[in-house]
Amino acid sequence: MGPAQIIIIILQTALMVAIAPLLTGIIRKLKALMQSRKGPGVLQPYYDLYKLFCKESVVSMNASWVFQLTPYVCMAAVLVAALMVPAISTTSLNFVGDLIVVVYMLAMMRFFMALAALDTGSAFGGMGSSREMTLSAIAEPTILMAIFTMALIAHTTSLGDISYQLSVHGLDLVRPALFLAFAALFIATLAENARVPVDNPATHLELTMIHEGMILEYSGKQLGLMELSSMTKLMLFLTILASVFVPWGIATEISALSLSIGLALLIVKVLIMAAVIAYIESSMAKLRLFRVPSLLTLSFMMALIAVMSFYIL
Amino acid sequence: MIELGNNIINGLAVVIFLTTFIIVAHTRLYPWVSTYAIQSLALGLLATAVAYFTDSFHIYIVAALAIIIKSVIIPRFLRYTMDRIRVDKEVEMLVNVPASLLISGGLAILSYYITEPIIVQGNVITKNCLAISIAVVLIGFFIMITRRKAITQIMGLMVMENGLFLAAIATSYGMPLIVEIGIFFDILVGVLIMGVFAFQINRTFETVDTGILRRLRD
Amino acid sequence: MIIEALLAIPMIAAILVYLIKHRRAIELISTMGMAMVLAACAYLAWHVFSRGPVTGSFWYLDGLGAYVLLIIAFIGTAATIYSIGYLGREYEHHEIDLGRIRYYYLFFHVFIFTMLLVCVSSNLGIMWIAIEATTLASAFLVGFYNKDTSVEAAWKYIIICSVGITLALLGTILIYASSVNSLGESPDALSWPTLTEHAKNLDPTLLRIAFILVIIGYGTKVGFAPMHTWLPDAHSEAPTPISGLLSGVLLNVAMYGILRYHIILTDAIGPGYSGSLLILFGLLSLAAAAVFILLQKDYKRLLAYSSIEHMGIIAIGFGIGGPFGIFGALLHILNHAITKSLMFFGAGNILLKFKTKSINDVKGIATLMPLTAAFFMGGGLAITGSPPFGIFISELLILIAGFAEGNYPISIIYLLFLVIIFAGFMYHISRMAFGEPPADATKEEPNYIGLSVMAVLLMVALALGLYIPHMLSGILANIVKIFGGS
Amino acid sequence: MNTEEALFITLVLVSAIGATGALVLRKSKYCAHISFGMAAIAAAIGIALAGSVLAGGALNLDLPAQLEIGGLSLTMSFTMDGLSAFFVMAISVVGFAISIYSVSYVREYEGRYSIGLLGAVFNLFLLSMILVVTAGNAIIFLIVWEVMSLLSYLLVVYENRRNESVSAGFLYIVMTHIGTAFITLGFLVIFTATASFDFSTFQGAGALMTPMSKSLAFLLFLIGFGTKAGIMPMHVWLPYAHPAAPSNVSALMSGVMVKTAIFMLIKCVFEFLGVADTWWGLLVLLAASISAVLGVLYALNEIDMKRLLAYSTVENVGIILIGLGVSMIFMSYGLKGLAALALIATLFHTFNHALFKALLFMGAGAVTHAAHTKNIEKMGGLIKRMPWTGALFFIGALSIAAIPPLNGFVSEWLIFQSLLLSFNVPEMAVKILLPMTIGMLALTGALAAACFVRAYGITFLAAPRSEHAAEAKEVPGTMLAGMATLALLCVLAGVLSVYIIPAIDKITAPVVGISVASKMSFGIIMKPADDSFSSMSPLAIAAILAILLPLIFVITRYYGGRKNMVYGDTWDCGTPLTSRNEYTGTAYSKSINMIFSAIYRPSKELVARPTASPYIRKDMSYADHTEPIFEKYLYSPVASLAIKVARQLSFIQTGSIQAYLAYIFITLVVLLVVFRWI
Repeated sequence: MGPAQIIIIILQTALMVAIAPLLTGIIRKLKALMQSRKGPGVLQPYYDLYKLFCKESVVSMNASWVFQLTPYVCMAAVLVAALMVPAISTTSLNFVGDLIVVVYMLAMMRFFMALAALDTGSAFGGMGSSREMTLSAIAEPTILMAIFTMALIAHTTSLGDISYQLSVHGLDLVRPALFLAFAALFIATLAENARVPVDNPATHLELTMIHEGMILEYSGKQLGLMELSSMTKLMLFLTILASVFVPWGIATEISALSLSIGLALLIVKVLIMAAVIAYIESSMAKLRLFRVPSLLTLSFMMALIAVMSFYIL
Repeated sequence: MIELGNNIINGLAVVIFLTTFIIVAHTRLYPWVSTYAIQSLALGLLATAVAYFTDSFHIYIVAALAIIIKSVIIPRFLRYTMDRIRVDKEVEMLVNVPASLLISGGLAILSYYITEPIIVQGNVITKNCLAISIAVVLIGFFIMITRRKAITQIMGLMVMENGLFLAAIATSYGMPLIVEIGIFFDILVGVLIMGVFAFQINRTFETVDTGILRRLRD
Repeated sequence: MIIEALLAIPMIAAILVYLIKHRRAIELISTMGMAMVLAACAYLAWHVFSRGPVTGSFWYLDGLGAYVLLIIAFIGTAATIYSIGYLGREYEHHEIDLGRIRYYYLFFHVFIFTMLLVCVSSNLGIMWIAIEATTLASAFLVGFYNKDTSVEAAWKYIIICSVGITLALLGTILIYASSVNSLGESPDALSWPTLTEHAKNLDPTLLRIAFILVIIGYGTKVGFAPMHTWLPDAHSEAPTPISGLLSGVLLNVAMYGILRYHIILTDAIGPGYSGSLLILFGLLSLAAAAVFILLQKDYKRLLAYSSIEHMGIIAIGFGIGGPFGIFGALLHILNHAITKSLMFFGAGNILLKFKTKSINDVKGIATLMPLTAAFFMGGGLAITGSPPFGIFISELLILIAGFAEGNYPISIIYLLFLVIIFAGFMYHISRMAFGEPPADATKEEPNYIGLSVMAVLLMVALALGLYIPHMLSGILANIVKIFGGS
Repeated sequence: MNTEEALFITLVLVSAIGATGALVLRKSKYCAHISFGMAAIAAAIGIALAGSVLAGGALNLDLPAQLEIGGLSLTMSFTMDGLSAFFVMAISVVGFAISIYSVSYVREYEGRYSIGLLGAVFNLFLLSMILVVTAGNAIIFLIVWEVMSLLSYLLVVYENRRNESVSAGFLYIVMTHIGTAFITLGFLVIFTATASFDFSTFQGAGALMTPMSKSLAFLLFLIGFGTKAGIMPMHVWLPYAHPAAPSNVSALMSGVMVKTAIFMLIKCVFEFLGVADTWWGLLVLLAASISAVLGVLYALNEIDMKRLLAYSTVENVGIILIGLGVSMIFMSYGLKGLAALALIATLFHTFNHALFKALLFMGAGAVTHAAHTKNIEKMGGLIKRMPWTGALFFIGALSIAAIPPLNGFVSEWLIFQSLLLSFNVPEMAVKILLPMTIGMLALTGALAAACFVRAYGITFLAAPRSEHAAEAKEVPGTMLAGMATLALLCVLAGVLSVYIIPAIDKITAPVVGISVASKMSFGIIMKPADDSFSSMSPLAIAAILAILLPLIFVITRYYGGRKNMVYGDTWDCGTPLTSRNEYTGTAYSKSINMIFSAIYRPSKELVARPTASPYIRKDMSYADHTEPIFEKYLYSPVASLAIKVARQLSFIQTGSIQAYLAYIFITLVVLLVVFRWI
């Protein structure tokens, strides 16, 4: 692994962080359009973040160092995860960790967030943290099963290699399993990133909040970090879907051309998925909390069928 | 000669057998004791007969002991005990007389059934008595089970002992002398001690009905 | 000669303790007496194990007899010493007077005498007399307290055992008959050595019937189910040291009686027949013990039932046979004697303290009497066959024997019952040992002399669990040869 | 006498001295120092011993024969190979930390119970565990095994005036005794083939046995050792016994005692019987998955701190056995490399669980010590009052929740890898079954995270929920030292795992028959014995985090200008916020409770005392219970059946002497008649 790769890895990670707010903005904008509203500009999230970073943070008396530490840990965790994910090129920090490590870095993020939510002693925080942990618990099997499918298809679990294998061997690796796994992971993505129908990112109605409930007590710089990290997380997931499950067009060697193609295609894929998310969010209502499990069980079954179909077909 | 011997012995054995049934049939205590005494006497005579026909000296001693202890001392002691603790003279039975008699008969048949293989190959003149003796043992046992008074239980035990004695004579002209003496001594002491406990039971519970001895149970 | 001396000692002691009217002197004499008995037994045992069986006109003492003899003497000594503390306490609390103490020690020694007699007699008839005598002697000790329950227990004890014994006599008579048929009439036609010698010539049919009668007869005294019914009553009503003696020793003596016939039959027709009868009664006893241990309310009865269990185990051991089975059973006799007397002594201390035999009324021994609790718990674990105590080894050996001889179902049933009994036993004794003690109770050990005895016994039980001296295993190996079935 | 033997004997002597010393000096105020000091020394010797064996030494100590009969000689022999050395290491390391911790922990019992007794039994317990993993002969093993159980039983009932600990102890001793019965049968089955009880002759005994008896022995071992390890459904004793004991003992029991069962399972299956059949592994997998999922689910629902940890032990044993089961499956197909990988993962997780579970139990001890309750609902806010305990417990929670780069994560990653590699299995049916296990394991991991967020959040964070919690004090230094040791080890074992794997590989190589270290650790990178499959480097992760965290901190601090923190109340919707508004532990697990209600079978009762108005209640009380399935549907029926049968039969002892005589009479007649027939 030479300096070039290192630079690329850092660049694409930075890129993910950089366009994460844009992605959120785009989704919001698309939603607004679909609901025939004007909606804020796509750059609005950047303004919000900047504003937050300029504000002082108010911290609860009850809060301890866990609360203080959490934003930084969340950001760091999501960044570490991003380093392992191929975005525009298949080069990524493979040796540091594979897909499972990515999942566990996100688990780390969740772990701290849930604790921080409890730390202030507000009931909303507790509620949010409880629900978050519950839903992630039932989303986890889906994600790992999807990973297993990829491991079966590409005989590896390190993201870079998967996307390399797929994009090199092209269609002869394509199986029904791939799409089932994709679908399963997409549902899991919605759950993991607090999107409708599992959670409503826009709501601040106490009893329905999940993710918002957890970060309710944050303010100022810390809130900014939390927001940024969760935006990056969404970006991360979409990138994984884009460049691991349907990696075609991703740069397999380092040349300006292929890299730019990779970048362009990545943005296209992500935009498509953003559109889908926006469509879902404006066409569906949020599910009742205890209806969510059935949705996630469905996704798990998809993943399981993916595995079986791989073996049987 | 042997013929005569056999007849006498068998006759006495039958007497013992019958007395056992009489004991089963009786419903009053004193006749029990006297019947038991008669039975023991018959036993002694049988022993004497055996002694005479096999002219082995030590059986005479055994016979004498039997007559003295079993048909004199023990009956006297039992009467004495009954007088002392003034039990009512009824025999309280769990199984009524006819049933008891039938069962005893059954036991007799059973004992023939059991001893049959031994009898066919036995070679002593008294072998036929073996079945009777086992029958007497079993019936004595049966009496102990179905008669409730402490005294009657002792009596039952004594009847069993007589059966044993008969068996000993029948199968092998009695045990070695020393053993016989020891056994008689044991029986005597045993009866005395049981009598003592009968007293104690009477003192503690104002009755000798062993049916009420049911404090200890699980 | 030495045998006569051995038999004389307890009789003399009995007479002396009855004549003397001073408590300390009585205790001294009876301790001395038992010590001498122990010494004499030790000498005899040494003689037997080094030079072979001792024989006399009426006496015959081989390894098996000497082994049981030693156990009698050892436990007997322990029981006397324990009695000093136990009766002493009751005497100080004016529950019994000097007269009762004399009466107690008188029958104690007579009882010992009768048991010794069983082991040394060569003649099966005399052995029968001696065993009957043990009943008569101990009946008085069972009825010692003259309460209604103790009288009832004594009556059941004497009646049921006499009946059983009577059947055993019938068995003896049949054996005699068969031996007379083959050997002709002779005084030693009933002597055991002769019978084993000529076992082959004896009439099998008679032997078989005889063994049925004997195992039922002596089995009544051993406490085989379903003839065991008298045992819990007698053992729980007797004064506790005597309970220890009855459970720890008397049962083994009766078992010794059966074993002699078992050996004769083994020599005559092989171990199969008598062995399977032993196993049958052993399993029955285990079952009965399990049932009554599970829902027991009286801790002395609990221990009594556990004695039934262990007699069953021993019977199974001998029944299965083979080197492991017999070795294990012999070892188990010793282990059980030690552990069970230890348990009863512990129960005695508890009884002195709480004045009740009901398990539900005893709580928090660990708090009130730490030492007694420790020994009682230790004994409890030992008696239920937990390592590192001796009983574990002997029970395991019997299990191994089961597998080695291929009696898988029996072994598994055996193990099952052991586990059930363990559960029941632990349930009861842990409830007794732990928990909040009654508010009014004071923290004090009632019987220190007893504790010293218990300490010794527990040590022995522990030692036997960890290491079996070569001397002992050698002795047992010799005894196993007696069962050879040549 | 070589070094190992010398060390072994000194270890035994030191423990003995510690035990006796504790009893002799039970009145002295240095009793705790001496007894637990000796225990620590013994543990240190244990570490040295294990170390020297792992370094290539060996222990073969033959004491004189305990008993010799009929060609069978039971020798008191103690032997150590790599495997047992590994477990001795785990026991000693954990034992060492706990001993240090105990010195001041046991003060809690001063005046109430005898410290001397605790010290003595503690020493012996530690020794007994080491003897269990070094026993060289089945009989000796059974002895020390039961002794270990009895000693732990004594420790469970240490607070012997509390009825619940007595009944917990009873349940424990009975279950473990049943287990021992099964183990004994298992050994006897092997014995029938080998005619000896030496483990040396047991080696490869499977070759001498019929498949039937092999499978039988395996089942017996699985049930027997499973009982001790706490596999469902034999786990019932564990959640009662472990919490009942003093916390330092709970740490020992949960941390290492259950591992002795894992050790024997590996020994019996791999070394004695040899994995004969695939269904063995599948059976283990099944039991393991159930234990893992149900274990963590029950842990999630628990409000008793220590019982929560006990259930999580059931869960982790499940995870360990998942590894073992997979390894067995690979073994049965002769995929030795993968079997080695799975076994390494198993052992590594065993070791890690020993570390963090002991750490957590010590933390629980500290917390209960300070807050005078085991009920997490009555704690809260402790992180401010006991900062050190808070921090150390946090590390424990992170490791058990498998947060990278800590040790729990690494071992779970390895187990995942061996599961993912299961597509190498030739048999289709098995191939399709294994993914289910992946799902189970993933679920378990996530729920475990939830469980410990809950445990830590409710206990340490937010505002105190009771007076005791409010005036809790930090615990003394030695307790912290004990915990810190293990916390440090947790971090190191995670970050440096790459260098630990080869060491474990040295142990598994002889067991499985192949060494995969060269395929697993490359510099700072770890690979699952399959070069191209995947790779992971905890060290790198740690490094990157170490770089990023300060970086992010600095950036946020200066980007948009420096701003200082303002402290205020938590937002309270306008009504003053008290600890009663906080989210309770019960509430926290409620949603999971409802989702998995099929397993919890919850029952709730709501009692409201009405006033005149139907809308206003004087007060309301709410209680909800979950149903202990196994107790209700498996154990209590059996127990009550036994009692019922006994009741039915107990009429035998009627007390009527006539009846008694009749029994004898009937027996006699029956036997005589039967005799006459045959």
